[in-house]
Amino acid sequence: MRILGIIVVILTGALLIYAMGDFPSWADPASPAHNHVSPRYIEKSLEQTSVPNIVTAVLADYRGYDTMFETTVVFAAGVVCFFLLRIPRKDEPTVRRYRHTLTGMTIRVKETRQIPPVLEEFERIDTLWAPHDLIIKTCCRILVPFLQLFGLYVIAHGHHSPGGGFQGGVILGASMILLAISHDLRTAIGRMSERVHAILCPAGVFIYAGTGALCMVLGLNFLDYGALAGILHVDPVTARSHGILIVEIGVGLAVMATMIWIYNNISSKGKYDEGL
Amino acid sequence: MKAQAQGKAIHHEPARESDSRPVVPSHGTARSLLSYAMAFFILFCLWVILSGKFDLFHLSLGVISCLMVTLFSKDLLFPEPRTAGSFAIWIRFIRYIPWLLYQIFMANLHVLYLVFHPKMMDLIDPQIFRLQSSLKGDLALVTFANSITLTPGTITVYVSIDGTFTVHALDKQSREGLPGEMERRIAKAFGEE
Amino acid sequence: MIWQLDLAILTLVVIAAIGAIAIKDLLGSAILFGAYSFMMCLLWAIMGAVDVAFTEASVGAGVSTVFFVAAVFRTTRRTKD
Amino acid sequence: MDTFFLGCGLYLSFLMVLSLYRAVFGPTVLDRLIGVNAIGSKTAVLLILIGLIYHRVDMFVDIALAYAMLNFIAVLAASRYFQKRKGLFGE
Amino acid sequence: MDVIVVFLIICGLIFFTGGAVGILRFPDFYSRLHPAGKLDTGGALLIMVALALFNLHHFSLSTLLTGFKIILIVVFVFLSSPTAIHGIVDAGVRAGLGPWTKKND
Repeated sequence: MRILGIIVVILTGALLIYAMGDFPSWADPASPAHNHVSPRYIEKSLEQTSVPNIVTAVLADYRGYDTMFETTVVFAAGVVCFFLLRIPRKDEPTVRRYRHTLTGMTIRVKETRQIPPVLEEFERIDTLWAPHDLIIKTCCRILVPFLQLFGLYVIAHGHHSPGGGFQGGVILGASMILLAISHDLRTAIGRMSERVHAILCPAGVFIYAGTGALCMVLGLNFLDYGALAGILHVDPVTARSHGILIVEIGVGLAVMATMIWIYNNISSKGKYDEGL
Repeated sequence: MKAQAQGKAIHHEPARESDSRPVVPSHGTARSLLSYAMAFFILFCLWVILSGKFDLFHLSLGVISCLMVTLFSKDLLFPEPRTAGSFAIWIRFIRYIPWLLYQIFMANLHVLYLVFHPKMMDLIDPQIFRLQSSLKGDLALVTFANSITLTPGTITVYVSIDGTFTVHALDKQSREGLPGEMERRIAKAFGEE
Repeated sequence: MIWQLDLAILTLVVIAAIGAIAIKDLLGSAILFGAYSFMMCLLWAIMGAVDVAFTEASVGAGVSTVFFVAAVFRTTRRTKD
Repeated sequence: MDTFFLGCGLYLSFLMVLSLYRAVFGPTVLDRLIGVNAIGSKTAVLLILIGLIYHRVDMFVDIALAYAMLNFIAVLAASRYFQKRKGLFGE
Repeated sequence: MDVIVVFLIICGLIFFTGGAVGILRFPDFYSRLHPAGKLDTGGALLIMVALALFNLHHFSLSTLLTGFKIILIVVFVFLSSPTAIHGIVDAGVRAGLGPWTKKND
């Protein structure tokens, strides 16, 4: 069976390599991909949208529908994770562990009916014992704000540099994931609760679709940002640039919230109490 | 011996532990405002370096982003408002960096010599040992731990709360160099002499 | 396009991919998949597709490895192969 | 100068092969982690080298910056696994 | 100027070589971390500084800012690399991996 598999793989690979001979060579100006719409994008995108990065202009303006449904797919992934994994009923674990922050000793509290009061010197830790790691906690605590600022920079500068909503959203989500890994999941959820990121995720998609619908209300086609010129008090070309920025912010919000949502659900088995 | 050391640490600890706890609500409004301003200033400097565009539109975007990050996670950057205001620590810490870089360079040469030595197995003698540090603050402890990791043949394995370091050392020479001058310099930089 | 560097990185991509498939341990496989993702990012960057490289760097290197590790953490680590 | 940078890039990718050996054949998973960490630090340098060869450093530097931060998260998550589940020899 | 850049890059490459060879040659997991933690960080520092210097050839505001960004990468590497190494070594200790010493050789 194994040998058969290897033979099939080698045959398919040989077929693919053979078919590669018919490809146009790299950066061939006569290849079909460079002949239909690419020249128009390259020539016109700067004067039509005033966005130097052509990829962003194509992604958010010329191919706006495509990106909108991509965002919807990301949103759907978050929702699917939520419905598959989340256990809404709260069943408390029978054993809780607390750490005395001054000495580092741990205490087990077993089978109590009422939850012990929150004390200053005790912090709750996970059932799977994790050490109080001063280095990782301090370094990640310093790193997280810079990571968040970098994510916002990537979203805001999608016009001039590589990047945009997807990448910036992932970096923003990664900053919260870093907080959840270095401290614990409860700290991260305390900073951004489930309700917040469950609202932010559809809100991002709504910003995208709402901008398109607003353009339609104002008398142009769906996602034709030139219509926003009247509201923003700028000429239509700048309005298209601003419209792209608004859409990117929507994408960034949706992607960030989805990343946090998926991570929280997977790492805590849908219980939202203890994570990785 | 170790329990004794821990007990000693506990006795004089509560006073400093209670004000270096991670998230303590601060009551001094002026201090708190100062730390907000400091966090905003640092983040905005970073934004200017990252952005490189000085027109009004991008700068206002930067102000909005920095305000959002400052409000959302200022207590991560400065958990206790006191440290934000003390410029002396910043200046002394910057003066500590060149010495650290020099030490890192020497450490790299030492490890390089070990790596390419044909009889490397005879030269190295890995061991795990403990050392007691007299540093107090969280940041000072973390700086010391990371400096140990970056300099000659030593890696910090674990730092306990009362300042006991567990260190893995590659050979005898690197074991002897600790704690030594590095701890003194860090204590000086963080004003803990 | 720098063909020498392209060729070298392509070889690395193939090695990393075969390694990620061949390892039985799921956690090691997830870690090697991270290395594969580094190489893919470099490959996109060499081809000049900077935006794709950025997406690969942020999604592939950081977040997807974390997701895999979290999934392995909550399930089992052995493959039944 | 471009030729020199190209040579540096080729040499770095050769060093990556050595690190990849440790990542593929490492006896324990933590050895693989060391190998991947070493590859990650070389990748950030290589990205800037490519940027210098293409004369567009300002674009590639963002990617390298994202890399330096995100590589760290993956390594930290994988090491967190071992602090909680103690089975090292799971292969 | 070019001479300094080439010298620094070659030093950095030697450090990287030491890191890669050290990861292969050392006997156990703990001692492999030493070259991975130190030599890679030092090599990245030297090469990044050299590239930032080379970038300043055509001196202008944008190249200056790009140089600053490269230095920023170095700062982040210096913050994150020891932390990652510490995380790995701590995981090794918790997982119960014994260190290689001379006695049981």
